[in-house]
Amino acid sequence: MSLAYYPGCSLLHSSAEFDRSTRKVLAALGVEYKDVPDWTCCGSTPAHMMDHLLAQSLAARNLRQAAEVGDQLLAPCASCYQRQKNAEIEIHKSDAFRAQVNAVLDKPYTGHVIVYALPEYLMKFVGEEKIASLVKADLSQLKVVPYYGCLLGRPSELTGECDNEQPMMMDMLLEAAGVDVKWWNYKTECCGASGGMPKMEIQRRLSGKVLGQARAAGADAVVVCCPLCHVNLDLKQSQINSYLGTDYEMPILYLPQVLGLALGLSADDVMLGKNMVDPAPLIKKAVAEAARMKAEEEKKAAEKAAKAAAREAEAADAEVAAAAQVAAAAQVAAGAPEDGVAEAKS
Amino acid sequence: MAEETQTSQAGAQAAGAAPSAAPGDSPTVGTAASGGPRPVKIIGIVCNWCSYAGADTAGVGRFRQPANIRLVRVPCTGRVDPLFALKAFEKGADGVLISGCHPGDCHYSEGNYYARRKFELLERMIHHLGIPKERFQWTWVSASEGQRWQQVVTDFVAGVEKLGPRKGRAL
Amino acid sequence: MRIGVFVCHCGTNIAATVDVVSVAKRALGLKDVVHAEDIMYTCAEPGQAAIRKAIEDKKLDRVVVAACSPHMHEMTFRRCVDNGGLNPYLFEMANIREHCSWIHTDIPVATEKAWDLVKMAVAKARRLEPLWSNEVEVNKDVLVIGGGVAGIQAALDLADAGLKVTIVERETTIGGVMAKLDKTFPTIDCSACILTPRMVDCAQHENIDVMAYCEVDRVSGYVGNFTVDVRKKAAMVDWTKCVGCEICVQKCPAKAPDTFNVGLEPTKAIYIPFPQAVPKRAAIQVEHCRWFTQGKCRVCEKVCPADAVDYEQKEETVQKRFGAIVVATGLEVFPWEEYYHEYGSGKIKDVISGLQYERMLSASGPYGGHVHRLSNGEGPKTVVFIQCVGSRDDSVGRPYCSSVCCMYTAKQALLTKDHCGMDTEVYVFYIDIRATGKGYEEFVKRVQTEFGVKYVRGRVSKLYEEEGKVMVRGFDTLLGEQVEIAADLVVLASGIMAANGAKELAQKLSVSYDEFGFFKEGHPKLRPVETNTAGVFLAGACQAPKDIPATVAQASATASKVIGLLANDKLKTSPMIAIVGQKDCVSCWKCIDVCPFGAPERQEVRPGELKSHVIETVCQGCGVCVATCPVNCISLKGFSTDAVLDQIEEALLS
Amino acid sequence: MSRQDHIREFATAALAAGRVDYVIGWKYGYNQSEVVPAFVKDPADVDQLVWNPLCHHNLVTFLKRKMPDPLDAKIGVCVKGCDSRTLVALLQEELVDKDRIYVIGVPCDGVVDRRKLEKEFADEMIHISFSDGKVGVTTRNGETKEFDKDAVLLDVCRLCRYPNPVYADDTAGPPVAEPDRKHTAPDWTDIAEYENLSDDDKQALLEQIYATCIRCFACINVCPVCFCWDKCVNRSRQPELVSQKVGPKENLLFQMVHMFHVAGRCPSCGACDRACPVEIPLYLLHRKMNKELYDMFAFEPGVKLDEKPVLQVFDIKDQFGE
Repeated sequence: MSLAYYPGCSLLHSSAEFDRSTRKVLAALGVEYKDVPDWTCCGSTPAHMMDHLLAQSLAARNLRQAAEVGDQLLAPCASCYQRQKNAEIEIHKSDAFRAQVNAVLDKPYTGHVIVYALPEYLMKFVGEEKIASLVKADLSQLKVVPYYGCLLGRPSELTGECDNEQPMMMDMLLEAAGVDVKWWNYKTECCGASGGMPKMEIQRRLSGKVLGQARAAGADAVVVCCPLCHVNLDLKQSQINSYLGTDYEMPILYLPQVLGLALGLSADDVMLGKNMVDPAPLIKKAVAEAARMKAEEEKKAAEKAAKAAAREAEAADAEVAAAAQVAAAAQVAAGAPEDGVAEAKS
Repeated sequence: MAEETQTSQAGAQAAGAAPSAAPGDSPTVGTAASGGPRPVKIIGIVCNWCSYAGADTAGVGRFRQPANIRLVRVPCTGRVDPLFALKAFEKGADGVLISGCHPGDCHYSEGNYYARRKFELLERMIHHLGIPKERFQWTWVSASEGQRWQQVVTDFVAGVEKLGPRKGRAL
Repeated sequence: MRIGVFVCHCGTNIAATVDVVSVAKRALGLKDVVHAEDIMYTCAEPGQAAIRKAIEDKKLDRVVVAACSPHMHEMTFRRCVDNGGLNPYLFEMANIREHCSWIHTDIPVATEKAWDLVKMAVAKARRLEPLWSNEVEVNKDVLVIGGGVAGIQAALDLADAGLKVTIVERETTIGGVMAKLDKTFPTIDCSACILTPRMVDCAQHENIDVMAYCEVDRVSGYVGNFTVDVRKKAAMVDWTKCVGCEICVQKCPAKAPDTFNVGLEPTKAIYIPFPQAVPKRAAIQVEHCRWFTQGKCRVCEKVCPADAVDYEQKEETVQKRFGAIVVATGLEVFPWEEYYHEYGSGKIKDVISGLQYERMLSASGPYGGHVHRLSNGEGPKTVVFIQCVGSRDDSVGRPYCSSVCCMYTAKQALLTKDHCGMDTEVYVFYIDIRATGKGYEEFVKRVQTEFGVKYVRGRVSKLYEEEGKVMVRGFDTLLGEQVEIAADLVVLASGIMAANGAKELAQKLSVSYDEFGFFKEGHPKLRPVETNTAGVFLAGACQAPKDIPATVAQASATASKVIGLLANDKLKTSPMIAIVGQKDCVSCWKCIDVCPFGAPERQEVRPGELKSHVIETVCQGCGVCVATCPVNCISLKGFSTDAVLDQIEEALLS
Repeated sequence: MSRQDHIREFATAALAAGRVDYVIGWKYGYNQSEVVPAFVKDPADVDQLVWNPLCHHNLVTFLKRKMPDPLDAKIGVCVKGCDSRTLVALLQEELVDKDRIYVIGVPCDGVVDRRKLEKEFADEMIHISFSDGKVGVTTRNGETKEFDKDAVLLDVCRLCRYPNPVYADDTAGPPVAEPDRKHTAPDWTDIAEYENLSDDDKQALLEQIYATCIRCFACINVCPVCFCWDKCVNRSRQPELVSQKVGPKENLLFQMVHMFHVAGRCPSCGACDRACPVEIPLYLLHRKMNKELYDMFAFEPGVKLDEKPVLQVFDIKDQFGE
């Protein structure tokens, strides 16, 4: 089975860094994939609000295209993922519905393509062990909170997450990559989503809360897996600040960007330059800090070793001394009877 | 006459009957009155403390079920002689369902532990005699599992109906 | 043979879906049936009279009643037949209600099935034989499992009636959950003040033996003659010497989790749960004791004035005999941390459970009744209560109502105002208010009006910390809008579960339990304190969530049932047991191998010739031996092989 | 010294020493083409006892029932590997008094299927001889033929896992080579063909087979582990498990009663198959039963003295059903 890759509109432009870093990470992890040939819009938010059948058909067309590559479809964008997953489930459940959809499509979809989000795919087919084993850069001093937003975690029966309220896949992946993941209870709250255009103030408030919670949780950066979350938290951070009078300067990183860095990819590989709030300084700081601490530990270890060695040396000397005494004592003991004999003679 | 041909007939009949009444009753709608192949007859052997009471619970909860099962009450599945099931088939039962307390819950503490060994062997031997799997089942249903009882009965009857009435040649 | 068949309408319960009249008519055509009639309510006096009359007029020697489940009325009709002058075991029931009319809708179909069931019952009736029950001596001692308020109440009632009672409690003190409560609703009287005197009564009552820190290991035997293995856990303290002076507790250097205070503050490795404990004896939590974990310390041993500490102590098992058993194992509080991640999975300091709040409120609690925020010790200005946490929530597998949370939340809301001042903002998020007890509704009203507690109808979707507050985001279904409250303290009305190990105990006692581990009563309405296992009774929350008044009432009810049972010096045993036809016995002893009760024995019928023989008083009538006997020479009275086979055959004839 | 000599030696000794009242072994019938059970009381008759691949009778059959009268009779008995397992099955349940039997174990490398030979000749066989792997047969009209012994073995012997007695007081000669039981599972190929039939074909075949049963009870009377004798439920009218009507269904039920009563105790010695006058392939049932028991419990009947038949015990950890 081979993997079909569905970039979707966002990853082509506004969130190119998401696209690039994902591809690089897949490569680094040795995951082979091909792009879905001649893919179309996933339907995004509007389609399924207008017409269910047409929306599902639109997604189904992509499934059909993906089927030409293989029976797994990876859609990094949370929204693309939701739409296509949604169609996949309904179509695979009911042949009747598949027939309806196929009536709409130019060519019928007969395959059985399973749609995966990035975290889900990595957890299922790469695994924490493998990622951990490939980690090159020490990000133990990078404090982050994973932010799932609305689409990635729920409903759990769709996303395969264990719990709507506490999705864990990003947490686990980041921990596997050696990142310092902070616990918070705001993973799945709303960022304002597309409200950011018509009702700015709502989005500002909601996204602002997310940033506030992240800071309160002791994080220096937020890790996301959804272009829209990224737009709201990153692109609009300055507007949030001006609207709420806050001073957030919280880098918003895509999951594959962090994983990529951990796997030893360069800042350019994961296009850190494209993030609005520049993450580069933070990353540098974290890496440096980690290095420093490592050095310290090694120093400590060395000292310990030295001390231990010294102690052993002493012990050795002591032994020698002891041995000498024993020998002496032996001589004395050996001497004694002789004297005795002497006396006897006399 | 071969199971297959029965299947097709019964299948057709069941399909025809299905929509007409409450799901529970579909099989037995064409009783002797309205001709058609006879509804399947199934013997259920249940222990007094768990499964019989479980069936009561289902009744109290008005959980609709197919009407093809006739229950025989015994104190404990441990009292069930494998021969009961074979005898039922000999006498022309289309299916046999045995149910008792979940392991650990036996009112007599051990009866169902002995029983499940016998039933497992019985089940395998029954299939060996050319009686399809769908026609024999043993399971556990507790006194509080009214809904489970409904499920067990509904599924089992559905399975037997797929095959339709049985023309046993040897047993 | 002269069989009479009585088909019950049960009002419309049966008659609505089964043509009972035709069934009765057809029954007349059956072999041996000399009388058949349909009766409106067979179990009612007129119905029973009709049966007795028919027995007399038609000289019936078998009676078949087609009505409800035998679990419902078999006994009723046995008595009726008996009064009619017929052996009560010459009676058979066809269940055409629970197993027929209630689960089918199509009248012809249901009627046909009912007819089959009647035929089967008649077929079985033909095989019935008169049976006479046996009498066994009754042991008059009672075992009460669990020393909570239910166990205490039951024990005291029984002891006052002159019965010897043993309370087995797995904690080191009796008192149970009620001992942890601060006040009780709706009267706001001190829980300890009303409970502890009764605990003392138990300790001092000449008829009561309190076995604390013990567990029931094995139960064998039957009503009137149970044999129970009780395991005394090792307290590492000789309780015959310990005087409960608590010096060891003060001096012990090792901290240990305090289950009594629901983990609010740690206790010591050697501990006494609370000052009024009964018995007031110290015990060591070995997994936290320095001596047992690190091999040094032994401070408690040094300071103990009674030199009661004994690190070598081993647990021992004692065997006791009882005539009846009362199960009062009580409840466990729902572990919300594992299920409610939206409420912070227990990681938010100022979010606590209702029981923890009780300990916080309690004057004898770890904070001397000082209500404060665990995060910073300040007194809360805004307190939010969330109801139905672990109740009425399918998403956490707890569909049932815990029945006490509405009331204890109201109580705690009131006490909050009382402790922290009337200016404290108190909110309660609820789904419905269930205040059905005496004076309950009035109490809730007072809390809302006099004390100004704000009730918000709706569920809370998220708790998160912000600027040192716990943000409570919920939905007010009455206003139809989202509400967000910045709270200092959030109290979750966590629901009630069956006690840990309830299921295992149920299996030892061979009583049935539901999917949540609550013990199943004999009949939800008619036998609420009995179980289906004769001699085993229920009291309190082990049967279903209950508040204190209901628990105490049920405990006394149970006591009266036990007293009634043990008022007999001898008990009639069920005659439906196995009997060996020794003529055919081939002495293979398989019956002895398989019997769970050791009922069959080798009996020398002739010099050198051994045959199997079933001891009547030991046999419980399960019939395992019957199914095992290769020659079928063991017969189970009332469930003979012929009876079973005839029923099968009858069902298949058509 | 041949195994036959061993047997005679042990028998003589046991009789002379009064250790037994009589020895059950094998001897020639009215000609040398068949072997019948022998009950030797007098040391002088010991020379009747023979051992050769015709000795198919499972002599344990004569021990079942609470020992024949007089109650204190001491009995010597010769057992092959398969026979010894049936004996162990009886001992497991104390159906035979261990102290009152003296067991001569005879390692066995297979018994010939006389029926296979009969089918080769129009005329009746009067003499069968054995020499290194060959079986020589002479008929009344002087016709002689030689066969490879392996070709005419009983099918059960082909699949035998216990050629050496698992229980014996004395053993006649060195053991024969055994299959590696630890690392090889039993071979059930003999019933594979039947198992692969469709449900309908099975029913059809069984109907045809069991139509011929005449309920002579030979299978049951010869069965060494089936000990109810005249109390057998198959004869009983109350309870009437099996109706007295003789038809395929009743006959199969009759056989199933037998099967379930010997379940866990029958090691498939095949005595019933050989006894059946209408040659009903009973192994289809008892071999299947043992296959399933092995699959369920890795259990082989009649191997360990301290074991109980699987259906008379249970293990809480059994994993069947849900």
